[in-house]
Amino acid sequence: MEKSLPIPKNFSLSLLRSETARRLLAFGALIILIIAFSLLSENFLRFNNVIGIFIATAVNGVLALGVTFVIITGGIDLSIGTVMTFSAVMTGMFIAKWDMPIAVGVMGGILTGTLAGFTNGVLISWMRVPPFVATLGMMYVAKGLSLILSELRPIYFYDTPLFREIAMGNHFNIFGQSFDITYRGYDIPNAIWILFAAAIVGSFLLSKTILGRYTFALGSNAEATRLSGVKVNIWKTAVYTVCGTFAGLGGVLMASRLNSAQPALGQGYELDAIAAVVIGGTALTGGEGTILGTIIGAFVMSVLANGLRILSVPQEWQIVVTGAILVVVVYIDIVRRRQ
Amino acid sequence: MEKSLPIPKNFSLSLLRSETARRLLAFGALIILIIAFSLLSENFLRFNNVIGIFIATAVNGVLALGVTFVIITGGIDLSIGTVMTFSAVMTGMFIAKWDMPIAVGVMGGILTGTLAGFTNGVLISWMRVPPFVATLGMMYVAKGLSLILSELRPIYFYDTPLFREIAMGNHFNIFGQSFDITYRGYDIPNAIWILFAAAIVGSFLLSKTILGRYTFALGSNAEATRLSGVKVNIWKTAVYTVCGTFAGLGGVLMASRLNSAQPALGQGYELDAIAAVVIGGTALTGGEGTILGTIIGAFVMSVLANGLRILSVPQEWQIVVTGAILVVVVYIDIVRRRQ
Amino acid sequence: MSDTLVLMEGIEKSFPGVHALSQARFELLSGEVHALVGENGAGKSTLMKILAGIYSKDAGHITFKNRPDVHISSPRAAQNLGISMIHQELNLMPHLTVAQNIFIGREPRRRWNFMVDDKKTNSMALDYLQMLHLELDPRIKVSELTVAKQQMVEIAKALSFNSDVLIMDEPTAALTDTEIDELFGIIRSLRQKGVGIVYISHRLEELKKIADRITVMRDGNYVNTVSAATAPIDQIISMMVGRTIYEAAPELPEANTQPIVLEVKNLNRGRLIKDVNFHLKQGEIVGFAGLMGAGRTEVARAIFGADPVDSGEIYVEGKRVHIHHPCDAVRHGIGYLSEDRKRYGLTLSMDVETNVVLASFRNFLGALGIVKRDKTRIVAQNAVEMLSIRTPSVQQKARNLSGGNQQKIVIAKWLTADTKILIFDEPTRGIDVGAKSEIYKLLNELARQGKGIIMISSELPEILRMSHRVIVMCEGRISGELNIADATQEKIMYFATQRANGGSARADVAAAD
Amino acid sequence: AYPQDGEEEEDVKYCTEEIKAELEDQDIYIPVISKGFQHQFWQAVKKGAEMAAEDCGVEITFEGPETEAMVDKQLDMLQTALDKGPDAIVFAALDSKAAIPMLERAEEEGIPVIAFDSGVDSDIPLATAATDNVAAAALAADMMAELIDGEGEVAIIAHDQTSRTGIDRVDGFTARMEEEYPDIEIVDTQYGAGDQLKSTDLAKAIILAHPDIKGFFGANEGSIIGVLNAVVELQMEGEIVVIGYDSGVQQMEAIKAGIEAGAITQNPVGIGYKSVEAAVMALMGEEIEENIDTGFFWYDAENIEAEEIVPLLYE
Ligand SMILES: Nc1ncnc2c1ncn2[C@@H]1O[C@H](COP(=O)(O)OP(=O)(O)OP(=O)(O)O)[C@@H](O)[C@H]1O
Ligand SMILES: Nc1ncnc2c1ncn2[C@@H]1O[C@H](COP(=O)(O)OP(=O)(O)OP(=O)(O)O)[C@@H](O)[C@H]1O
Ligand SMILES: [Mg+2]
Ligand SMILES: [Mg+2]
Repeated sequence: MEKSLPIPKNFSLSLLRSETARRLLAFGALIILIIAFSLLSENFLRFNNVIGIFIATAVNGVLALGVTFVIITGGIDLSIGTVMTFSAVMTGMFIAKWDMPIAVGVMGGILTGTLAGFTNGVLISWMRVPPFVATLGMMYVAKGLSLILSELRPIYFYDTPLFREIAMGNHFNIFGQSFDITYRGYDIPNAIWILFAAAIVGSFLLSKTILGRYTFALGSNAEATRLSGVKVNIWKTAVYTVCGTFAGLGGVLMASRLNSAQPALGQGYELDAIAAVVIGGTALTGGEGTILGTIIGAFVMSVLANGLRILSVPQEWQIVVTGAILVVVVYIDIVRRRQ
Repeated sequence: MEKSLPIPKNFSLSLLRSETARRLLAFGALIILIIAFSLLSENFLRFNNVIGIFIATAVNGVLALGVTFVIITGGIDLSIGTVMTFSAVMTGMFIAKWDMPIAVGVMGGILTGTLAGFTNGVLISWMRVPPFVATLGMMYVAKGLSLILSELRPIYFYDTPLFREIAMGNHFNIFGQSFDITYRGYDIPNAIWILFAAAIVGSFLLSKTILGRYTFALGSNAEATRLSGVKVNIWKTAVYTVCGTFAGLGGVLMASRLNSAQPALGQGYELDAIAAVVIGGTALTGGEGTILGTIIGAFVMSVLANGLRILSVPQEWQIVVTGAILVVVVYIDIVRRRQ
Repeated sequence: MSDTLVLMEGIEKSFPGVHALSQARFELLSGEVHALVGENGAGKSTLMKILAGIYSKDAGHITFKNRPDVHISSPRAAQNLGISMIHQELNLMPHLTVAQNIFIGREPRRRWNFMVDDKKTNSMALDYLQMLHLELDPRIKVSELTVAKQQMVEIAKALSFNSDVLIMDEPTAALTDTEIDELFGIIRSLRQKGVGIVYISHRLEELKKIADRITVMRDGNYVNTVSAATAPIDQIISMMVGRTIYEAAPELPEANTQPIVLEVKNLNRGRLIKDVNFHLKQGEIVGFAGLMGAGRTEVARAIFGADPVDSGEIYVEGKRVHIHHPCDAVRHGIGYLSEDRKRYGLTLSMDVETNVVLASFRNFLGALGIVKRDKTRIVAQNAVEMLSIRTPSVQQKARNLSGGNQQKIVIAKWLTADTKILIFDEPTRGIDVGAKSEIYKLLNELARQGKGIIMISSELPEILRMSHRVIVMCEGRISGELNIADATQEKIMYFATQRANGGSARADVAAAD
Repeated sequence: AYPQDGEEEEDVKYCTEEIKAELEDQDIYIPVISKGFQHQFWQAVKKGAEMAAEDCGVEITFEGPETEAMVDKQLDMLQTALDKGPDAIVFAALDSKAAIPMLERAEEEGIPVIAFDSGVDSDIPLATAATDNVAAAALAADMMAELIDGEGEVAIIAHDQTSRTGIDRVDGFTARMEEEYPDIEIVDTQYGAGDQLKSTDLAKAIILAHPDIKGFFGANEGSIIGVLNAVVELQMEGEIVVIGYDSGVQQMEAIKAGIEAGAITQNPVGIGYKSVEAAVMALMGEEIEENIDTGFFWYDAENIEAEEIVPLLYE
């Protein structure tokens, strides 16, 4: 058997091609939107606006990253919006109310998300509560707890000006110099770098690690995975924990950006994040998905929102257009994939 | 083999028993809540409050009825909240703006829901857009259209006082006399009868008709159903259409109760409805569910909300309690079912 | 050499409404192939699932390698003990690659024990695939494979555990003879190494070839263990069923002069179906033979409207029909019994009754689309009786029935739909001898009633026994057609290996025989 | 009538025909970022803003987030507005502190900012056109006390427990009651998100839980409609003193019908008008008043048709 692998190179290449093509769809949508908006408004591509789009993507992008994992397992997490808020509030509690160092507050905030995600995971895997229900419950609980802890008022970070720098400073800036001159010293805020760093971590987790492998396996056939001796409960819990952790990071970013923890915000953000994941080509039935797609999906969402605003499209029409584009992109994706 | 059917009667009986038991769980939760609240507040069981609970259940109950069908097929409908609003607005357009007779307006409103549901169905079955995405898109589109059509203003039904009677009158009242004396002539409003009539129609559709059989079959194994020569696309579309129709009815009830069509309201109602369905023992994985369970689930939700309000529990705690109860009821249901 | 590996005694297991095992017993020595046989629902799979840690037993003892009362709490625990199982139903992750499937749960790892080493996974997988002489790229996704190839992947996966105990629950159900031979070669070499192999199969003729001992189960009870070499098949069968069964000598079907009911012309679908032409007469059984992936299923699905075709014409009773959807096929009187009943045949969470009438609800409708429940119940009960489907009642969920009984439900569905053309895709896969002969009887009876039957089967004896005519496929083409009088296993194999690129060595061997 | 803050000033519009002509040539663009867009109150503000835009010959856009919780979405809107290179910005901050960096950017780019509805904790806005919600709610408390003779149980339905207006109105009402009217007890305060249906069920539960309740305050339009529905559904018209906020057809009808005792109205049209006008004045280099108090007013069945009230109400 000399030709034991008859089509090895070709095959993986053609696989790659189809994968890339699929990603290209969301990417194509993004490019089309960008071109269209640039043509329709000269303000769209202004440096400040581009940065604005990036910042607007940061939180939603981070949430979407986390929920990508959950969706690949075939689950759903409706709690990420309010868990994000809960994490922001906890960060506020640590830093502003209990006067802890910023680092402790940030860790505390992220870990709050981790804990909420872990709870979701336990409910879903050991107690077999369906993901939709468990996370819907968590959505309410996290929302209520945020309000209770914050005593219904925003928590401000005025005593710790450094906190705002986490998202809005530009200490990691590498291109600093070149932009400084042209763009009135307006640099690239950390939030953007954090988003990309989170995406790289997410991508690494998903494609290189055992966690990622089991994420796909669970989504593809959880029972077969279990019968293969994988401790599915533990890994499923891990996946929701990862998702919660990303939501925690999102909360810190949100708090830092607003320089305050806003306890009432958050509900509805899960839908934006899920929409980003879906636009990015991840199937809600589980088993497949990519981080790159999710990031592109998140950008599609924020470019759309920004562009329609730049064009001063009436808000009620913005809502209609967003809904329609969501369906159209997913539909085209499906048609492409079927071919 | 004489005993080829060893335990036929018994078995179906024990099945029935377990089904009843399952329903009894949500029912048990309801009873417990009612007893607890009655003990904690004498006002809880006052006739007016009970009627208040029923009325508060009407809209959510009707929405939940519709989405029960969808959930049994293994799908989801996130658009029912805003489709309800859209239907209310259309009713307003027909009656208040275009001066059509009330009957036409009511039909128009309900048919608006039907049409939206039909659109969802077509997107989902023929165009293969996943239900979550298709109905999320519809959620936005219906919301935007409501705002556009109403020009962001409530539409009032002041010129047609009869319209309000649809939900709040008591023309079908059968117990009228007996209550008139004691309760200041406060009768049972039509909304309650309409809810029960809708439940009976829903129950009939689900358990007696071919639509119901296929609803379950689709949720159990859509591909096997297709390969049995069933036109699954048509039936799936029919299911979403039914769901939309119920949402349309919900819109009419809401408009009638508020005597106005409020274009900004509606988002979030879908989650309450889905929660009611789930508390009622219908599995989100599809293939099983009952109308009775849904109705009980809807009552659990509104009794909980009402009781906590009666007790003046702070609202942030109400949110936490609602979330926790949702998870607990579903969890107990799961434990029971596993046994 | 022959140490006792496993001893299971007094095993009890109940499911709701079913006492699946009572005082079941099983013994496995190292270096033996121990066949486990019994009718559908006898409890074979259940017993082995207990050994593999999937179900927990209600009572009884398991002695493993002289350790009494071992507790096998999970599949992982079983694996750690050295017990692995190939399941009757495919248990693969379709979105993962072949290699990822084989090593799921045991991925070679890199840094921090947290990163997976895909290169190593692929090369190790390739080793096992080559051991099975399987030409498969380990990087291909399992969803792109045929059922047969998926089954081979399952086997490769089970082998990769290097277990002391290997349970094979109907491993050959989806395989054709060549693959079965490969598999037997592997089983023999494992036996040499001292591995104990549990072999569950309904193909009793295989047992003589491969098994050392045979344990027979009936209705959840242990019946007897006999030596494969000495026990006659008849005796095994009578132990299985506890009665003598219908086993008429294969009646040589007479030539059919009835009118044509189905004619397929120039059917094409990509590279899966190439220019397929054939016809089917009333009262005729046409056997479709071929190796795995020959395209028989594709043809059946295409005729049935389950998949779109590129071109082709279909005539039913001389009239051109257009079939775009299975419902068109059903309307024109064509029924299709798929090869994967769980995925394509049954609504598992629904009751037997619904499954039986699923294809013919329109015959039971009253006003307003109300389903006449009393009628459907009677029809379902009749079907259950006629096919002797073992179920507590027609209200039992299909999920809770054994594989063979599930298959019978699917057959009942098409009988209820009363179609004049029936396509049976592997109708006896995973069905015990008793039920098998009942189904053969049924097929003959249906043919006598004038139905046209296409029977796709990978079991050549079955093809030879049942068909009036045999059509052989290879790589999406019809490579040969034989009248039953001329048909032999060798000739069928010859056509089945007529690859477009000049045939194959194996075909030459087959032809030379 | 109960005029507040005393004097009835004569409204002099800044934009004359000449100014309009002058500005029209300059293609002035002023984005108005509000706290919301779906509610009638914001629609009335928008109307006022559009009137001013019309009078002054400038172009405006009006947008706001869907709920008053969406602080970040509002910042995104503000950022986009700044990127459009506007001539001035009119802004109602959901969270005044969170918005400061954006306002600093506006200052840096030399874009004048006018605040409305509620102030910004910053000296960047050149002027603020707002209602003192605390004082307005206190007036509602005074009226309530008067109408129930200074004693008894009252309850509040408000729209939002975290938004500025929600907090201010509840606090204003509650504080005044506590300070001035010891015999009045606020038995419950609940929040219905401005959702008429939810507010109805809330109000109903409260009335039933407190059978002796004498008064009810609804702190925005959606809330008061809920209270009115509850009273009507319980057939307790006239038995409970209902006091509302803002206007809208339903509320005005209820006041005329005597179901609602009266309501506080702000001057939303005025707020919209004045703030855009102030932005224009800033562009023209005029001196502008820092605090443009558009005032609030009590109206009831008596003065609802009055000349000075009618323009403040929206349908
Ligand atoms: N999960 C389950 N729930 C309820 N009943 C079950 C379950 N699994 C198996 N059974 C029942 O237990 C009995 C034994 O089934 P099992 O699958 O072990 O049979 P089998 O001998 O493997 O049959 P086959 O040859 O058809 O595969 C059958 O009556 C079956 O219906
Ligand atoms: N999803 C798929 N993607 C790509 N190729 C496929 C797919 N399914 C089947 N094939 C290919 O189509 C051909 C025909 O497969 P088919 O299942 O029809 O064969 P068959 O004769 O029915 O074999 P079997 O005995 O395994 O049922 C094979 O070459 C197979 O590899
Ligand atoms: Mg079995
Ligand atoms: Mg096949």
